[in-house]
Amino acid sequence: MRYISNTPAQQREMLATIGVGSIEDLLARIPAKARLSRPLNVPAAMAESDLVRHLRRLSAKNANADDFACFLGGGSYDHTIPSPINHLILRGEFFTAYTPYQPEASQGTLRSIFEYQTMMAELTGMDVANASLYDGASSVAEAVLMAHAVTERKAAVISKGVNPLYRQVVETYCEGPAIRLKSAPLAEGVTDLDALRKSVSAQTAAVVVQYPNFFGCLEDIKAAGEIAHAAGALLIVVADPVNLGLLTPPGALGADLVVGEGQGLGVPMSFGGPNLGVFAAKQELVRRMPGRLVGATVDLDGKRGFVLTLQTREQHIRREKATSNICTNVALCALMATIYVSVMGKEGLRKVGELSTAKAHYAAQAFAKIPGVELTFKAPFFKEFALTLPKSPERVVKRLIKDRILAGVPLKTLDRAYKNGLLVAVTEKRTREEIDAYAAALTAALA
Amino acid sequence: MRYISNTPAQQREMLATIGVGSIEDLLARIPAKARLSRPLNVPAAMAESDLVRHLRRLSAKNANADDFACFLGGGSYDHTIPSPINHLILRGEFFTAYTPYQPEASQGTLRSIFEYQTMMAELTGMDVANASLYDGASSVAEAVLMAHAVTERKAAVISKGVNPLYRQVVETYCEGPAIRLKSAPLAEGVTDLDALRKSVSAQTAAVVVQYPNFFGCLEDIKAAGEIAHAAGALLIVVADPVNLGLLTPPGALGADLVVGEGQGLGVPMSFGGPNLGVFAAKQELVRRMPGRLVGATVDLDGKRGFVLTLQTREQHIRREKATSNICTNVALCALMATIYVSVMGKEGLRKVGELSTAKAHYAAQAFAKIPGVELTFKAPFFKEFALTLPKSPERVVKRLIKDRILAGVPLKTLDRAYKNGLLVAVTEKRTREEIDAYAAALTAALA
Amino acid sequence: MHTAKPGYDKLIFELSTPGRHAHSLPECDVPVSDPAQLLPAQHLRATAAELPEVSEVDVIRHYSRLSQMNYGVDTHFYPLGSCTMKYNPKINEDMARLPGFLRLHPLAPEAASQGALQLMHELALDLAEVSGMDHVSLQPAAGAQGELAGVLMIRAYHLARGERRTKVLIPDSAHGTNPASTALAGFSVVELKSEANGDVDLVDLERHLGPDVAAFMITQPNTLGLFESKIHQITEMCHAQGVQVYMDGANFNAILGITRPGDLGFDVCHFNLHKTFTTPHGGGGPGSGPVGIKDHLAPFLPTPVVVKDGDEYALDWSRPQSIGKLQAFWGNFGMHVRAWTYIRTMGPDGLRAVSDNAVLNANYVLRRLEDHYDRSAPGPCMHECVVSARRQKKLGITAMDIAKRLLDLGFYAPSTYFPLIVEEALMIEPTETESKETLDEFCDAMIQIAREARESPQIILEAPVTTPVRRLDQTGAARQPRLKWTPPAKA
Amino acid sequence: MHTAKPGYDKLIFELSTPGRHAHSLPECDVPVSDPAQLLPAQHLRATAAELPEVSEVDVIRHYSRLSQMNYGVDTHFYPLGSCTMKYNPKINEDMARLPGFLRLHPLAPEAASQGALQLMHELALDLAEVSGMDHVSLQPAAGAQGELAGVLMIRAYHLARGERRTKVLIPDSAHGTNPASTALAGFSVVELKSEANGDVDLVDLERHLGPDVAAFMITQPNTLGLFESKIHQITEMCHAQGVQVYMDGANFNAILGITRPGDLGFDVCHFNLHKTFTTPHGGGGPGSGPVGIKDHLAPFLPTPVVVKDGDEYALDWSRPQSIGKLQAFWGNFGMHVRAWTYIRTMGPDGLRAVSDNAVLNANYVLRRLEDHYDRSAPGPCMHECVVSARRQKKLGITAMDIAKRLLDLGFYAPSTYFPLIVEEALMIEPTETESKETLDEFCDAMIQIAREARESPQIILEAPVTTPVRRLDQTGAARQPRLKWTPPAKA
Ligand SMILES: Cc1ncc(COP(=O)(O)O)c(C=O)c1O
Ligand SMILES: Cc1ncc(COP(=O)(O)O)c(C=O)c1O
Repeated sequence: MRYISNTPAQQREMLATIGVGSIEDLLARIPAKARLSRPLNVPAAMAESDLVRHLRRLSAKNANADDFACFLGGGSYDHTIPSPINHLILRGEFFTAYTPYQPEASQGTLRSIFEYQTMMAELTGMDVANASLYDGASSVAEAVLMAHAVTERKAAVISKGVNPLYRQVVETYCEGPAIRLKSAPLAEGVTDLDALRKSVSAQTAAVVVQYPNFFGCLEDIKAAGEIAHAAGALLIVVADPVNLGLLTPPGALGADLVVGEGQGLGVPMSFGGPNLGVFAAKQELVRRMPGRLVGATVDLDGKRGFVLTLQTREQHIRREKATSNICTNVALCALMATIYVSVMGKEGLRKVGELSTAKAHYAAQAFAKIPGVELTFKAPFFKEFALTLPKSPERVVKRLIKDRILAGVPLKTLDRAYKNGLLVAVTEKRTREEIDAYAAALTAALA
Repeated sequence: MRYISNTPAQQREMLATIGVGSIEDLLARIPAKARLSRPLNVPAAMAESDLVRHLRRLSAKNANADDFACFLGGGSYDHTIPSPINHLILRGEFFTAYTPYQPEASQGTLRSIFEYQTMMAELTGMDVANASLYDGASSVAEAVLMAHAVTERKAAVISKGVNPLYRQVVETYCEGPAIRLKSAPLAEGVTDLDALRKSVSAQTAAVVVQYPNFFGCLEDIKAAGEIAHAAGALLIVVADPVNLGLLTPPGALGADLVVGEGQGLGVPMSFGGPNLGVFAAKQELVRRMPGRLVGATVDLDGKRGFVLTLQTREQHIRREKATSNICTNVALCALMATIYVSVMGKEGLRKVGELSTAKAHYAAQAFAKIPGVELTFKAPFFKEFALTLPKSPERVVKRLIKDRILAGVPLKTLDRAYKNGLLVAVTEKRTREEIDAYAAALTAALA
Repeated sequence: MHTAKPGYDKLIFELSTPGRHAHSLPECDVPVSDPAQLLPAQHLRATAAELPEVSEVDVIRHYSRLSQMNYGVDTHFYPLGSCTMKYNPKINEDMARLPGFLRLHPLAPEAASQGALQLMHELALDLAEVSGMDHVSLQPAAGAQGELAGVLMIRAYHLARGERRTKVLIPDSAHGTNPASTALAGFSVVELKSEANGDVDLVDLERHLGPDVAAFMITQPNTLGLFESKIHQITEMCHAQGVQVYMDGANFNAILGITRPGDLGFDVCHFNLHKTFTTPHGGGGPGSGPVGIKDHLAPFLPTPVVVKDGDEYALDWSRPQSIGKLQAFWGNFGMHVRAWTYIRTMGPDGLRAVSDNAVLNANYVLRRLEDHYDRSAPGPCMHECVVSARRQKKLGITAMDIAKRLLDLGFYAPSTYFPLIVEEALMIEPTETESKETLDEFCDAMIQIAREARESPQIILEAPVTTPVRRLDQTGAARQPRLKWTPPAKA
Repeated sequence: MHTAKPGYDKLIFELSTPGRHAHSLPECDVPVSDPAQLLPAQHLRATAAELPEVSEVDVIRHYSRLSQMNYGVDTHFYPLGSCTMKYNPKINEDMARLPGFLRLHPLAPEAASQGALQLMHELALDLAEVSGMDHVSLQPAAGAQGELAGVLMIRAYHLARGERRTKVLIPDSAHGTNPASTALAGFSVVELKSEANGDVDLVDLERHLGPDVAAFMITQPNTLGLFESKIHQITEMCHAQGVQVYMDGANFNAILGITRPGDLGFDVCHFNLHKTFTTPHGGGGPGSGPVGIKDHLAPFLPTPVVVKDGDEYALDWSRPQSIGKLQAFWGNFGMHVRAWTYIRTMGPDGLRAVSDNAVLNANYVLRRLEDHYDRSAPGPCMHECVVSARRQKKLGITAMDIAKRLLDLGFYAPSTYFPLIVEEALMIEPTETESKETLDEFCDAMIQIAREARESPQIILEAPVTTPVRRLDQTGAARQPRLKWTPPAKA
């Protein structure tokens, strides 16, 4: 048993010290009828080399973004992951530590989270950010719950421009508190502001919009904020921080809470998880925030140090009155993001945004030229856009796999309104060569 | 410049401090005619993502031992590499340290080398082992040079059972000291002892045999030793420590020096380098050994510590009178081997030998049954054996590549004596399934 | 003998120098590269975000040094009770990094993700077998989300049967997430007093059970590390009143192959793959909290469900009664790969040996410490033991003080002040991966501290002194929170 | 403030417990598995080798802890002169681990190793361009083996021309491997006195040159970090007498894109990829020491030579005049991949910037230190500077003492007592990857030590005190060497 240190001889010694004859004696409190009388029916143990061979084969059945040109988005993106990240997160002192409950022996983790909070606050344009939540979707849900708690109102309006997968999670989280969710329709790919205005009321705790939205279109956040605030509701903006090196920070546009998915910041796609839930707020809301917060303080000698703080918000102290039930978060993904932002830096993160924009627009133009293909919306977009195809997107996607291209996400599966829609994402990693190959393959597939 | 920390502004500051106007001023001592007047003609810089894409493609042109069943040996072997090794050697404190010239700040490296020396001495059955030499071939060469220095004799006899690639390196190293090399012929795959007896003389500094030898056959080391010692020569045994968990240690058979290639101990094949030169000796020869040695000592407080010792043998002190010119060795590969031996342990290393033996003999039997195929030698063999094929081994090898099998090493290229010989190695990693597939493919190829 | 080395005290921002960088990005290879020509002006940042400007060596050295300010399982014994800080196998990491897993997009066509779907399907089956449950959803991101999913399914179940049950019973020994998740699911939490040893008080339970109770949620083994032996009675009592029984599976490391929640009558239980199944904690997460249920709750499983039909694997979205989604995608797949790898590495006997040795190690520690610290309960424990520093408290030494002193002696600390029902609790979970040698060193240290409490309390009260910082001012931190770095200028 | 934490002081053997193991090997899947049935008895070990019996967690924790007893470039400034301890990029490691490179067997058919051969061919061309040489062999395993290869080619060249030249001239400032490699190649070494600044004394050189001299071997820039400005004169003087000129390229980091050995008249030079081209030192190696030569030496190149014909790459073995092989295979390919990656990452401008900044950093350090330590030579230096602790020596503080004190202040030490011609030498090579901030911290520490030498020498003589051990008894270690661990029993 390579993962079990004690040998049979040692086990006997220990039993003798304890004063029992066998491990069975230690299990005496478990009634016979409670005992499993047979070995577990799971596959037999495999040697490491057999296991590696097996999983190499199994994993090879998946279309990975190294061997396929990945134009998939919708909440997970193939952005550059600089080489230092994996080397640093694998350092055991980071990797195998728990939540920093003993701060004196956890300054490494605490400092990196403090850096992370600073970076997220800066990118979103907010005053404070927490130490992470599970993912973008649950962050939006927690934001709605928080708005509900802060405003003591029982309804929320969510734009149809918010990722439909996120909206489903919000619905799940709103079930318990019985928060009524209304959705605001789109016009030309962005939230219909008149409709939004009509849908808010004195019961509205929050208005939720995404920037850029699910279809890649750039919403008018300011206007949405004015509508929300006029009704005494909070404005929750869903945004991906990797885009905020170039785009205007929602904090500058009136957001009260900025939440979203941080996977783009150096976290591998890994079939959708673990991801990185970003959560940032205005200063006055800090004591109502979900999740952990790291604060700066001093030690007995007056030396700078860092601790988990404002823990009275949390479940292990406040229990059923906690601001959230979250305990384990995604600290390691936050560390990846922190290293990512450090490596990319002020200049690099902007450049990531510029390259993505440039390539996405080049691709959109090229694809829109193809007979029968249209851009679904007229609104200005960022790195992602929707195409309307003359035939079933599923068939097209399937066909382009043969050309080692992951063509996009058929919208139908996520939002029935767009029968022939295909959502295409273009990050800075896609090359002109790949985009041109896509255009050619798409032309062929539609011919 | 991500690897260059100073910004142009800082460079200007520094120049000001130095009191010069430009970096050019610092290069004033270089005469104009010595200056390169154009940029270097090397390819333009590549972004990390482009570089990765390029090298993934380039490396995919090689038949790697994950995607191909590797039956290649001849000095490099596809043995199991336990997962902990790579994780541990990548720790920067090991990876980016230099030779431990400041022992107080290098105890990690020094301790691991001390462990390595202990393991190699134990496996080879010798009193002492050094901290590593470049590879198996140069270790054999250094051993011959050392025997020459110790005995003050000018000739050496090398069995034709010693890896021909090693023999070539010995010839290179013996050029300077003008040591005369005789080779002892084989009979039935092992050194012809009568011929060996005849070839030794009062000028013979050393007799060199390999165990198991290049063809996988098990030599009679004791007998070779008696012949060598009778002539006042040293017995140098070339052995691969990964086999010595099961096989009799050469030290127990009369070896004065045991040298060889340690790549099998957890070091990746990496197209043949870096490898691991193992060098072990009898106690009385320690002060004549090449390479670094780590010794145990105590610090000012009497606490155990480790240092480089007996350095007066080495080039940085003894200069042209040094026992060897080696400076940089392969410490990191020695660390891999140390971790490998720790993971495999007493039981595991023996099991590696047992599995390799069993599978090699199963394969030899299966292949020898194929019409026209014969085992080249009758002598007992270990994990490697030579086949004589009815047609050109190169053609057979080429053909089996299509079946994702690396069939073996055509002997002709290394030793002209074996026109139709194919050297086949079978490690514990090869499965019965792979061996059976090989037999089927070989049958087809010869049909 | 050692004296202070200038401790590293930088933040990445403090290494920043204008114009320095570590990134490597390609030149733009399409004609129009200026965003100003592509996007309306109001969408472009007026001023660049104030992010670090550092070189790659700055980054590597900074985070390598920060890491050295941490204790982790790879460097220290980490007996943090209830967290199962066992060794995290390196092969798990290699497997999770196979490009086909690591670089797979969640919305890739099903036909192009068969390997991933198969692995998830197999893991769910294995977890169902381990727990004796009928179905397992891998979607929850951690234990607490597993709890939320479980309680929401219970809620949906009752509603589907036209029953409006508003209360959930939870013992006072429970972990904070239990009441928090339950409240989040819309229930009012009723706290039940446990018996001294953490056992359920059946009389009290009987009194509280009723038509308004939706579920009873307990941790098995309980948070004192004891197996609730009256469990069948409990589940039967509950079921008799239509009450669902939820098992918090955080302590699963105690019962692998020994007993199964499903066989004990539980309707729901969650797993913490980051505890029992060796996925790393990473300084706080990510985790993975699959939830297992009995057939009657199947209609309510989170969507989508990974299904197998013939040799094809697919995501089944058409589940009208589902509680919906918990995460944007399918769960923390990276953790699923690690857990799958671990289960395959161990096999049935290996998994059983895990719990046997976890229990043995905990009892060994308990035996060695019981003369020096107060036991929280009589008899053997399961995979962890809770002792009380009640005795030391009288001498002015708290559980917290003992924890700090342990840091100086080269060990991470046990969980302190949990469970709440044990005064000055020290909750010690050695796990099966630790050797007797390590346990002896730890017990010797604990015994030394008990002695110091009597003979030289000052050294304990001063501790820690070997860590990068000494005890930190928590109150000050909370009074006026400084939650981000601000440049000296602005400060 | 910190006091001693119980320092870790185990060896892996001391963690061993009979019957414990960490390996994971498959069951035998062929009929006959007992070696006794397959091999003659005398070939089987009588008793099992005494190797550690530990678990995987033992291994990980032990070596993680050992690593923490080291300083490395990833954690510390490492100004070890002549060793070019620059930052080793992580992408190099990722590329060297691509299965097609890492898991490639050296004797795989050429058709199945085209990618590896192409990379080697391209690297050799790049190094030839960087050095201005006509051909480069990648086979030498390190600098010293590159020297041996180079000197052997010179020897073969003279012999081929029927000349028996027996001597090689080497300055007294040379690195020890120069004379050692030369002697190994069968030459008698004649040591030339350098001028104070390490320059060649032309008069003395003239006196020694003659028909019995095979080669003149110098380091450029020299080991004092100065560029030998009379280099053309030197190479012409030598060539006039049929003497080959060898350049030790250990200091290549000073001249990338600035000047090229080939253009200076050198016939041979070697590279240290583990210095200039960012392959890791790994605690002592592996390295890689390619050797570059001019056309007239091409017939003597080590076999095999990687050649390109059309689009095919191959190993050319048929070179009758070759000096033969130096390693079993083709060289340290893993290092070749790293160096190739580095060169492609930097490009021509990047490589030039490397040397510009290496020179700038060294001169900055020299300027900041020159008032506190004695310079070894006037004027600017190249990529490294050598200062003397002559002044401090008078106060009883040696270069070694200063080195030890630096360890306490958080820096690795410069090279000491090399070159031999500088009394109490401290050879400082900052490299281009370090920032001004780091250089300032280091210079401040050096200046502090110079002050301490005058005001509080004791603290220097006591140093180091923050390291896992204090100064070690070297003499005792050498008097009766203990070179391996022996079990207490046997001891
Ligand atoms: C008993 C118990 N229940 C629930 C949880 C919450 O699990 P998670 O942190 O994965 O959300 C924990 C975690 O510490 C626990 O110990
Ligand atoms: C000037 C000089 N020459 C030669 C060498 C030897 O190179 P290697 O250690 O790679 O054999 C060194 C290494 O330190 C050196 O500094």
